Amino acid sequence: MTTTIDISAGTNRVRAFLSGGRMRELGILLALGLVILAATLTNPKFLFSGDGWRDLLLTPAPLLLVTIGQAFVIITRNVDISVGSIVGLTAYMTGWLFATFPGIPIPLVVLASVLFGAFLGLVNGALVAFAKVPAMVITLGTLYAFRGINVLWTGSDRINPSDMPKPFLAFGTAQFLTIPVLTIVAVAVLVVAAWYLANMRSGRELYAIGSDPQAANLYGLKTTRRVLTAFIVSGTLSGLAGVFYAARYGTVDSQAAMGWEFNAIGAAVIGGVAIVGGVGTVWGAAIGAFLLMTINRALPIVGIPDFWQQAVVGVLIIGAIVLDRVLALRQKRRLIETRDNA
Amino acid sequence: ADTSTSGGSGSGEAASSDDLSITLLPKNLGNPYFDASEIGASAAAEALGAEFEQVGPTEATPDGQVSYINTAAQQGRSALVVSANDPNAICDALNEARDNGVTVVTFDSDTNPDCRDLFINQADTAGIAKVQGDLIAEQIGEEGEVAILSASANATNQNTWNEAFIEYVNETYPDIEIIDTVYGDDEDQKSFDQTAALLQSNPDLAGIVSPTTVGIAAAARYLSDSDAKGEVALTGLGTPNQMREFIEDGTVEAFALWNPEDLGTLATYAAAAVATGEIEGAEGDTFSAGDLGEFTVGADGVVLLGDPFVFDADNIDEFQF
Amino acid sequence: MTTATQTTSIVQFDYARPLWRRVLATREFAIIGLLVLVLVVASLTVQGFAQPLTYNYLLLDVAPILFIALPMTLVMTTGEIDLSVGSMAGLASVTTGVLVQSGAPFEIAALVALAVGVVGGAVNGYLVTVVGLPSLAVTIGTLALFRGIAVGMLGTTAVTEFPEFWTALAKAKLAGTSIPWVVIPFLVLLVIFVALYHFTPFGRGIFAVGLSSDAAKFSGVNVERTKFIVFVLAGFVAALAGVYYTLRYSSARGDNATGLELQVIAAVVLGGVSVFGGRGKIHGVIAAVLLIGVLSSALRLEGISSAIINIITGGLLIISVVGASVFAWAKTRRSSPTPARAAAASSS
Amino acid sequence: MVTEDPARPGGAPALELDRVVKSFGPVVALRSGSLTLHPHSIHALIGENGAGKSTLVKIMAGLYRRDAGDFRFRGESVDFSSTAQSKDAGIAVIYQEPTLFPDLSITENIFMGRQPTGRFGRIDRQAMRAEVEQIFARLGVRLDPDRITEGLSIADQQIIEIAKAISLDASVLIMDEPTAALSGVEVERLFAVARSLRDEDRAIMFISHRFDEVFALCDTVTVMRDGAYISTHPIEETSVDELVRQMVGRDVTELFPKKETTVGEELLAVEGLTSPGSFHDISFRVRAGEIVALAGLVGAGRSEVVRAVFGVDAYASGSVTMSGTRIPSGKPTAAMAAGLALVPEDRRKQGLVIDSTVGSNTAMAMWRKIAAFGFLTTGIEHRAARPWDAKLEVKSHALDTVVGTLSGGNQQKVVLAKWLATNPRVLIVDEPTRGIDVGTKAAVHALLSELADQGLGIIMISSELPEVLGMADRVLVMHEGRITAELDRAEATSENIMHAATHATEPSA
Ligand SMILES: Nc1ncnc2c1ncn2[C@@H]1O[C@H](COP(=O)(O)OP(=O)(O)OP(=O)(O)O)[C@@H](O)[C@H]1O
Ligand SMILES: Nc1ncnc2c1ncn2[C@@H]1O[C@H](COP(=O)(O)OP(=O)(O)OP(=O)(O)O)[C@@H](O)[C@H]1O
Ligand SMILES: [Mg+2]
Ligand SMILES: [Mg+2]
Repeated sequence: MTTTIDISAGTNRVRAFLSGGRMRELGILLALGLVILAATLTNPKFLFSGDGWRDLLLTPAPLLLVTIGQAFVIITRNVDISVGSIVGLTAYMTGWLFATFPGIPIPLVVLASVLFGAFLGLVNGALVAFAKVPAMVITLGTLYAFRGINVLWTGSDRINPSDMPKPFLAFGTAQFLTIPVLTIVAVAVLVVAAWYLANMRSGRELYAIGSDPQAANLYGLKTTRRVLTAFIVSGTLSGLAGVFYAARYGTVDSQAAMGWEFNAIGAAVIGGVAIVGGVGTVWGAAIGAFLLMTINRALPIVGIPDFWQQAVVGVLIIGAIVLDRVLALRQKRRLIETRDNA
Repeated sequence: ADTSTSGGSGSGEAASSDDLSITLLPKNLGNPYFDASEIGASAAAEALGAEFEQVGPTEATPDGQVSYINTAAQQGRSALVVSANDPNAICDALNEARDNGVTVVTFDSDTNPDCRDLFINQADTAGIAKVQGDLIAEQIGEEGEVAILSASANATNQNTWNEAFIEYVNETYPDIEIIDTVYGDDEDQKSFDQTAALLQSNPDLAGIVSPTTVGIAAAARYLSDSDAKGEVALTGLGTPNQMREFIEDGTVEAFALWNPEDLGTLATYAAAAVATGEIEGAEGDTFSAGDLGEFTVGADGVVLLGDPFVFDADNIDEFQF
Repeated sequence: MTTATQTTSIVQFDYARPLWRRVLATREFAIIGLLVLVLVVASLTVQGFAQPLTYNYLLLDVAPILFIALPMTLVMTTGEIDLSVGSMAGLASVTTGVLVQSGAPFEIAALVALAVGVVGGAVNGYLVTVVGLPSLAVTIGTLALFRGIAVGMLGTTAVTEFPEFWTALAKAKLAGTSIPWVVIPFLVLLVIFVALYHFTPFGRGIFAVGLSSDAAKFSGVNVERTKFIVFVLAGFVAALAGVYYTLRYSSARGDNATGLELQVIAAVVLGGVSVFGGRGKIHGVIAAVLLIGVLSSALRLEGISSAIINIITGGLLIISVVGASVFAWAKTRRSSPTPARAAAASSS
Repeated sequence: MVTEDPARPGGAPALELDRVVKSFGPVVALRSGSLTLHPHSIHALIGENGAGKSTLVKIMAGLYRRDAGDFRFRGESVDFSSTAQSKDAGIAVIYQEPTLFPDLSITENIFMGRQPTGRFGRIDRQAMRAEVEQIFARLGVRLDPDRITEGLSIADQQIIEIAKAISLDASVLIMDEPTAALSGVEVERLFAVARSLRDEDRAIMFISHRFDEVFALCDTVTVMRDGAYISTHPIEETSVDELVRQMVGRDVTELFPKKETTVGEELLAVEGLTSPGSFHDISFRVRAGEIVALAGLVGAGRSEVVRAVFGVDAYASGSVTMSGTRIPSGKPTAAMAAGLALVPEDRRKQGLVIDSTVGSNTAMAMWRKIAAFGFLTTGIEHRAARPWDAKLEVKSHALDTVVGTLSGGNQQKVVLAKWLATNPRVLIVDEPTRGIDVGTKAAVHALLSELADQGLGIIMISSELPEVLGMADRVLVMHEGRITAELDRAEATSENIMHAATHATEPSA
């Protein structure tokens, strides 16, 4: 008795996975596979060389973190356009701490920068959640303000690799079983975030709030607190991405991570997170981030001339969302057909 | 002295040296190369007793610069020392400023000759092409594939240098092949990623030449912990402070640069000389640039700083900029 | 005049509030007031501000933003957004440049650039309305695409040779004033957009679509066509701004007008257009563009770094929405107890 | 905790409201609302549109905070500041307008915010699903619990709201017009559940504008008027006439004032309309002066048919013809130009731009017509809107009042005003009197009848059988997307309508 129920529930879940929600993630994953395949066929070094393998996994790591945070925020029907500025500010903070307090323990710096990111997220979240005003306006405001503070603070200074301790920079490229440590950290964050969103009450409430904020209010959900949390998650992960940035690139000036907001939002949307909230997974968003960064790296390899690369990125972004839409429509048609035949 | 109420003083009207006000407008703020220039420029201004200010956009775009040129005109500054993000785009604004009595001196990156009074050239194109060509040829044994990692696609000086470099190498070192030019836009991250892409798409690459301080530093940083370290040579134009670490760990053997501090100093003295009416800016005029000595204005209003200087492990510790 | 009981009677008044309160107690008016205040303070305290040259430079600087803010207001009122306008301006600039370089007369080149703008706007509109994609995502894509084509077409070069007549015209002043000539085409566009947006059935449709596209559809508003048209308008005006940009700087480059989209959106939002759609006033938007322009100009004259200008722009944006929200909250706190107390007193 | 004798009906009250006041800015929604609910009793609350019933409900739910007055729950004074608090205290509420999360599954909707959890706070999906299946079985619902709620009909949404409230297992259940969107079968099931809950000693409150339901279900009834308490009666000691008098303040003479009209020329012809997945081979005609009712169970596809006829949805095959001219598929403007008007079923989402003003909404469908030389101002809109809002007695402070702040019934009047203002030749009304009080309902019926008399063709979708029987000249019955019967006024009885609505008949009929 129990076994039969289990089996049917299992097959149901597999079918739901294949036909419904997960289709989007699969499509994007497939696209990612194709890009890697095309690049590797053109130049085997893309995958089969120490640097190639490492860079393939390592390059997307910071954006991966930012995109996960962005997905949290978008799921609640908000948006955080200030993430690029937060990454820039925390990356500078990381370098500044090392440069100003020589010998400062690395974990302390990481913690401080991540907390600083969380604080910036808190500023966004508090303004959005308590004043009940559109996140787009607030975070556009903080995009300018945080970057301005960054430029003021940095002036024409910059952090050079020599300002930071060797072990910290080594951490930027360190590998464990050939897998970059930064990537391992980012994927660990991803797994925790995905589990939380799927299985915790407060995670599901993020979806509910994004699906219909008024209904969430009627249900008595703690909307303010949840939205605040989403922004803090976004800020925290952007802060961690700032640390990654400093470790990976070694040089930080006042323009670091400029424009990342569009990459993060774009990646989340490509990955199937609905911009109107309530729909999508961090898995999809993460694959979207991976795809975006890998496309960027693969284009020169497959021989697209430098100047045309951005245009190709644009075409691919649009292609991805159009494909997703076409798949969704086909899905819907199939549902209608089955209903008719029933 | 009140220089700001009226911008209407006719061009060519001389300012006496005690109400001299000079604005330095680099390509963008937060660029270590221009920070060094600023040190030289402000020191020169102090020596001249001139009021000095550095302004600039955060991103290296011509439209960003135009606003600051306009502002200088409104304020009625005596002189504007500018490194152009585009030879033409800021021309009209500069001429308008000149009509309002502002002396315009370009340095590092020139505009069309008819929209500035003088251009302070850090090194002539042939000199830069030669020093880079010789350095890379020596490091890779005069044969192999070489790629260029440049700044933005529109940077005047970069493009001229690159053309001259390619020409020089093709003539002098027939076994060296320049296979590609990529652009890092003088952004760390972009230059870094472009280096990675260069290495991957060109498995036989022997060397990279980066005629920009941001580019060479980013490339060095990528090379220093990649498999290509020691395999692929890197040279170009860089600042000692940024490159010190990579010279020490052997990623880079030698690179070149003039002293950007001196460049700023010279540009400021030149601007003051024109603004005070000491010289007209015509070919053959001479003026003094403090400790740097006497300089003569060449054809087209160009003043040449000198030959580029090569930094390597033996001498790098003597320089701090 | 109004008592608590008339909720039970049939519609009595056209307006719940008197005219002066509907006009003055608005967010748009607050922005206009702030603009006047900043102008006065800057004229009195900032050296070099109170001169004709300032207004000339100011208007020349904000012109592209002023232009694009008009259709952006319409796009955002339908509840959509267009992030590709900066790239479209760049693409139009490059198109003009490439054609002029290859020997075409400037007039033809500019017309082709405007046509490119219409086509680009139509691409956005098509993807949003027919394919049914979210505009934020679509225009992040076309932001990259249009910019990419622009950069791809011109590569390392910049086209700088344009007919003297046109480049001079872009900066020419109206006879006897310091007002640049470019305000004339702007005023023409302004009149057209104000009429279209505030005083036509099409404009009402824009608002209705933004507030509830379902209800608009059930009332016979062609939601798809409305959105499509506003995207085309945005593409067209962005291209126009791009051509102007080319002339103003006598330079067609791949990176022209980079980042313009955020400046435009910041101004539009500061001017009181709701990012959720359905709300907006053009006079508020114009005042907001000018406010940011005047502030930047005055602060630059004072030698204050652009970082501070960014911080102030950001702060203004935040205060404008948070302030309105706090104000509304305080108002309900203030007004609510009074009738309630009165009613409570009468019933007990 | 006050414990009382649970078995005694009319014992210690479960919940008491005493002279509660609530106002929104200048609008006083509740002047003096009083109500007492007892365990083991079903209590009706009735009143005209805008009487303040829903406001009272929202105060009990903790959604609004009262300005003055007493609120006692189980004898203790309470002051809920969020719906979570009232839920925890044991009050379950079904709101007048269904509020679901469209992107989440039915199961998640029912349990949102209080999902059963296992280790590490992990949500126990199995437990959730099992409970939903149990409740659905009890309500006789055949919805897939894993389906997302997007695209469900109002009726299905309402059923989910009911399931949600029942699953709370609360001691007080408050239902604000739960039956407005339901048809007979579902209503009967709901009543059965409500009675069994009452027998479990819970206090139940029921709001409805349908007197037959009030008398069939409830034990006591409270009447409200103009935001104030009027009276409370045991149900057996009162009558419809008395209640109506107290509600409206006067007598309502006739609820179905159907005039006999002469049927004129054919206006609308629908031929073989098909949209896969929704409806198949729909053909019917409407003539001038005729009221054609579309009857059927909830979900039979009636709304989808009229949406396709009006052009809001495109259809796959078939044709719609108005007086000989073919109307293209998917073009509401063409339908409007040909003289069609549709009052949709969901007034808040489809009928009105809810954040816009009364005046603008009323004028909306005639914007192009009233524009002067292509220009339109608020003044022109108000001039065009005013007579129609007055004719339909829309109760609103001013024409620039936001329509979303009106009571449900008044909102419905604005939608009717908007479409009548277009002077249509064929008027389609989808559930025109849902959520409308008796007074207005009679007025709407009179209006429809008068319009038919003036030569309009009317298609009326209604889930209320008395309304169908009272108003229609002809009844079309739908079942699962097909027309299963066409009955004349003479042959239409509740029995044969219900039979056709529940059984697929041979295509011959
Ligand atoms: N949020 C609000 N803002 C302003 N006025 C409101 C608000 N909610 C309700 N009202 C007003 O309060 C009054 C009572 O409304 P309520 O919804 O309680 O009526 P109701 O008895 O439920 O009517 P119906 O039977 O039509 O649902 C109405 O005049 C309505 O316009
Ligand atoms: N078998 C089905 N499975 C899932 N959804 C269905 C099914 N049949 C109908 N629906 C949906 O339920 C709704 C029922 O259609 P529709 O609203 O036209 O019915 P109706 O007869 O007008 O009922 P109502 O009284 O609710 O208006 C539609 O939105 C349709 O998408
Ligand atoms: Mg109600
Ligand atoms: Mg229906």
